[in-house]
Amino acid sequence: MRWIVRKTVLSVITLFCAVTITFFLYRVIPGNPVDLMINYYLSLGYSYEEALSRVLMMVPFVPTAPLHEQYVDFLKGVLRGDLGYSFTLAQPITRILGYAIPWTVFSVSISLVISFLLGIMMGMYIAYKRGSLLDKIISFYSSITTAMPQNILGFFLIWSLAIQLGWFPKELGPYGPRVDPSKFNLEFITSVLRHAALPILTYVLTSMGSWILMMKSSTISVLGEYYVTAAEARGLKDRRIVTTYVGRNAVLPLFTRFAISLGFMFGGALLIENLFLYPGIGRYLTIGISMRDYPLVTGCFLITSVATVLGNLLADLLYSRLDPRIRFE
Amino acid sequence: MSPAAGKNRDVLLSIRGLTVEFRVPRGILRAVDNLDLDVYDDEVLGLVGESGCGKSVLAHTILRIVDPNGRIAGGKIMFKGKDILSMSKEELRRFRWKEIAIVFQGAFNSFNPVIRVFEHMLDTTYAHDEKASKEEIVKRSKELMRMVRLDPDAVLERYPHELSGGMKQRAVAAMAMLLDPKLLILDEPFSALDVLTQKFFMKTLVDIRRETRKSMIFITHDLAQVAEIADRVAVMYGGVIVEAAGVEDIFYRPRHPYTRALLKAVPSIVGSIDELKPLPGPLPDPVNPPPGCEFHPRCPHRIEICSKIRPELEQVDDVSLVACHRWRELN
Amino acid sequence: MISRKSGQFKRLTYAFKVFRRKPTSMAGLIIVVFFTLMALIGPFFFPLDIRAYPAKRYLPPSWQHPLGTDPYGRDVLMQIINGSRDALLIAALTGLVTIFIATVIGVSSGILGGLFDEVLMRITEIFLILPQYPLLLLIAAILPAGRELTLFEVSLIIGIVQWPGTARAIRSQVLAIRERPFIEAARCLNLGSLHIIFREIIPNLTPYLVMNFFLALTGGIYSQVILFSLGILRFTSINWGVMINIAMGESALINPKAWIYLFSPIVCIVLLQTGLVLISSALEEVFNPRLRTEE
Amino acid sequence: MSEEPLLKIVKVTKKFVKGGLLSPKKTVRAVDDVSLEIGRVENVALVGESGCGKSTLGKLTLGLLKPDSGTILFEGKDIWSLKKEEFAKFRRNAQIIHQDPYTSLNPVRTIFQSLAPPLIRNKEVPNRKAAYERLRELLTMVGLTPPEDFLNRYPARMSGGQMQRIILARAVSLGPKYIVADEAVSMLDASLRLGAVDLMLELQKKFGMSYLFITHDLGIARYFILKGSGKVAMMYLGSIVEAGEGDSVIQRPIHPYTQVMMTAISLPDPKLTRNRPIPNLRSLEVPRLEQVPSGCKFHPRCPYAEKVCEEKVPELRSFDSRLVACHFAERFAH
Repeated sequence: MRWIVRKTVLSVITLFCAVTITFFLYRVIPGNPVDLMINYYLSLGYSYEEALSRVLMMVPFVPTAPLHEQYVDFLKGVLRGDLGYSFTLAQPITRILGYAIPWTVFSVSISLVISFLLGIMMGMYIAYKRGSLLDKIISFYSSITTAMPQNILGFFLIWSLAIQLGWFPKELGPYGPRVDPSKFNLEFITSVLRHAALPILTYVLTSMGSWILMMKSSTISVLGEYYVTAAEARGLKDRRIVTTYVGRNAVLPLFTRFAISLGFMFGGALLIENLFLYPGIGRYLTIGISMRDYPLVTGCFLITSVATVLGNLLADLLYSRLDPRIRFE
Repeated sequence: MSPAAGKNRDVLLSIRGLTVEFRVPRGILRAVDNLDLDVYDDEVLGLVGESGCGKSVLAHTILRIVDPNGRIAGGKIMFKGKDILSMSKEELRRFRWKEIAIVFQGAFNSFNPVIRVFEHMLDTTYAHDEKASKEEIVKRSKELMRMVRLDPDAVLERYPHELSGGMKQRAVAAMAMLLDPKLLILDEPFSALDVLTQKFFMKTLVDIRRETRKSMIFITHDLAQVAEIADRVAVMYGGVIVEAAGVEDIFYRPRHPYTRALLKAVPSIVGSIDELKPLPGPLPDPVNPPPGCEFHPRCPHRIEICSKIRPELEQVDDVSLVACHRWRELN
Repeated sequence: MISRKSGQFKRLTYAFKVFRRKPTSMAGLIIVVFFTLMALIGPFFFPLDIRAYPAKRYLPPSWQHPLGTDPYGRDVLMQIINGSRDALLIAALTGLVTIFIATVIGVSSGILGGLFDEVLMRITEIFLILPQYPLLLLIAAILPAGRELTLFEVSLIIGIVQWPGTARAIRSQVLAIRERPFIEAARCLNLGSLHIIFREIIPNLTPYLVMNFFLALTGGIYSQVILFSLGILRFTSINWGVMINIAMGESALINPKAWIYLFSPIVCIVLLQTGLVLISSALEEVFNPRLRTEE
Repeated sequence: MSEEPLLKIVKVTKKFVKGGLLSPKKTVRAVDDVSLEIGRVENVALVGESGCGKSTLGKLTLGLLKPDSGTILFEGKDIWSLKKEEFAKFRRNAQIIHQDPYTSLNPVRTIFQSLAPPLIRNKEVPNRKAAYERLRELLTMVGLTPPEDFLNRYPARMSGGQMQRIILARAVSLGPKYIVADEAVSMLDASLRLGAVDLMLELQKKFGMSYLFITHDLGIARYFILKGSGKVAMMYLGSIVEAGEGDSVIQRPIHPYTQVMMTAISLPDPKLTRNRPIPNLRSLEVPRLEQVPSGCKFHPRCPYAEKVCEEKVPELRSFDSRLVACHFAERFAH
């Protein structure tokens, strides 16, 4: 139990740090976004008071107040769920996030589950067949893709599968241009699925590699354990050994990574969402940056941080449920 | 004391010309080199040798457990008239544990950390008998735990990491008897135990042996343990058996120069130390073994032939065998 | 008599042997050397020219323009060659920054131990939990405050974001080495902390640092592609990421004329990353003989 | 004459705390109120099961670990209140030999690179050339000939036995007065072990230092003490339970733990070993170090334990020319 408390405390501290880093970048460093925004309105010919009142609408604190009060107000705002106001999109940040999160969660969670499952299966398989040609090919593929920015494969896939072969819609975005998103009907759903296929494929193909490599090395180290040899010596059936003795132990350390990835997921697949014009968190983060819409940027960053920290906590709890060695400590 | 070990007994396990090789960065390592050995019904065979002599590899090979970089290069292992090395995969699976069980050197690591001790018992029984009843397995497991002086309730429902090293080791030994195998191989089974627990465990083994009439191969580097438990002793050096004889012959009338030298090199808590003498020279390099008799570079009695021809294992009497060109004259 | 160098030399020749024995490792080496040469001497033969030539928009490949031209009529090969300089420079600087921070933190944390170690590791852990690429974007977007970042600043930002994992790995290596008996023996022999750190611990760490340096290089390329291709950073010069960004801005995917322009930098990135990955896995084999597959 | 012992351990305790800021704390008393003396050119064989704290005690005497309480006097001076130069001098005088020869040498340095710096830094020799000459002598002394063959080698290219000799050479290279041999021969093969012990004793004759010979193997401990000189001390769960000159502790044990040990240990003689009684223990389980029993630590297993054993820690007292920590030592003396 103390272990869980410890992890929770660490998570809270991390969140606190994330918020502080954000505030630091947002307000404290010279030439910070809030000053920039004020200067921007001043350059448009507004009076200082008018500029200030406009900025005041966007951020949850008073830029003229002492720094520590701004910080406290910012913290309060974050706790209330008030992340400010986006001037480029003319909407509260929370509403934008509310629109973006489902798209990210939808596309990335499917991708994550597929790539995780494929990854552990292939990783385990090549661990058994290590040294074979198939192992060499898959391992090579895996180590290359982990170093490859995701949009690079995306370009090839769009170019070949969508544009050359026409198997997938050519137009980018979450659904077709003629679909009415306000009606949740079959047409909308099929269009969404068709448009999600390529981003998901890209994500799976690029992120599977690291699962494969992790599972391979994990499996190899488990295969070297005495209890596997002992199970063979006891005449257990291969299937039982592969699942309960090798599989369960090999996949354990990966579960933590999986849960962490669930958290990271809220950051969206930055490059993929931008390439496919997919309106998730990663896309809005980039829009915010290119439009210098800092409330939007901080909002996206914070939600990602929160999710990652929670994902981490979840990972630790999950691990303690799955591994009896931790549970009893 | 042991009866004239091996005499007029049935051979249970018979190894002929066994060779096991490993690929290592430096070349081919021949861990077991054209080895012959018999194990009789109802006997404890002590297999002694220093590290790297191939005794563990031999034990593993009997159950055909060989590292991926290793290979059984030749020979036969006959068990009750059947060659283990030519069994099919499924035959081998059914054979393991049912006929021969093994307690590994790292026995305390033999449990899958994510399942309870009892699940290991279930797994093992079901692998050989799908229709086994759970109550039967519970009953049998409890009985075995008591046999190795463990409290069944405190062990069976626990996860392996909750047990101490000594408890795990004894639980593994109990598991080895689950299917009542004919032959039990114990590979340095005491490595994690303190001296006091060792003593009790050894007595337990002797009791089990007396009750069940099982055969055991007891592998160790410790001559004293062999003296305590074995009926017959096989001494291994450089991948071969150099001498095999009844335990008293080995300790009181050793024939092979290596056996003699080893006995003199091991200090005890009794007796004079004046006769103790270190062996000269290093152990043979298994990748580049010396020609002829493996022991000749360290042997005080070597003559020319020793460096040229490898001595065969010769029958001395009913039970004793020795592989030395000069054993007759040296006695 | 006593040669101090002989050991290092033996290791080098041994490393080369391993490289030569495996064609893939050799291929990696050749790729990386090729791009390094391109970055070092290429620009002298193909000087950078970023003026626009509207008349030459999207020319197909020819003797004069082996890879055609871009939407502004500029030679693509010239851009690739000049772009390699930025790409490799940022990668190299990033690698150095990453390894420097990670080594300082990892080694001091591992050697000093105690509260110092505890605090440093908690900080590292917090950095590890923060989402890496969004953090990278955030810093890259806010820090410049409207001006163009220098190459070194870009490397510094990437390095700051990617050091924690490496630092933690180095620390655990240091802990493992520190516990080895030869360190204890060195203390008994009165060899002093400096000797122990720089003569006993660090030399045992070097292979590990080199391996991590190559991993950091791939990280440096990955991150700069994100930053430039998404147009996060302001830029005036040309590099591969910028080329992708411009191509995407010109909808290069649906314009068959622009395909060569888009795919040229992509192929380069793929090749270079492949080369780096191959080298780091070869190095892993050199330094960790247990991994060597038997042939 | 009552000469000052070389090393005097006075009521030393060392605790290890596991866990930290946020995780549960566990305290292990690895060494618990231990006192021991080692004279000049005298040996102590410290015997105990793994985890009994014998290695920790060894490291405490070398100043590698700092005791939580108690003092360690080397040549009459508390090593933890020495001035910097004095401590450096102490360091030169007290060396260690580890169990595993493979990890006792830096794998990325040649033998010369490992062995020369201590000589130069401690001004035993003026330069590298002189160091080379000195090391040639040392290597010849430990039987590694020709020494030139070994000085430029990396540890990976030597056998365990050869490395152990290098480590012996390194340990004596600064002319120490005291060496802790921490399971120094345990990893060696049975046939090589005696040779290594003989070499250690030979070096003792040449250099005149004292050994703290730490081992779990009673046979080798007895050989060491009988072939050399000195006493045997038995350790159990962080405490010394019995100590005596020569092999008296092994031949005529007084403490119940020592007695039980001596009957439990197997002998390389079938007739002798099979006719010995089975020790009569109350419990088979070795208590965990995190929760050592109250009073006498052996009482939960001791066949003769009485109430006082649970309550009162027995002192290590002089008895019958022996040191014994048992309330009923008189009863067990022969």
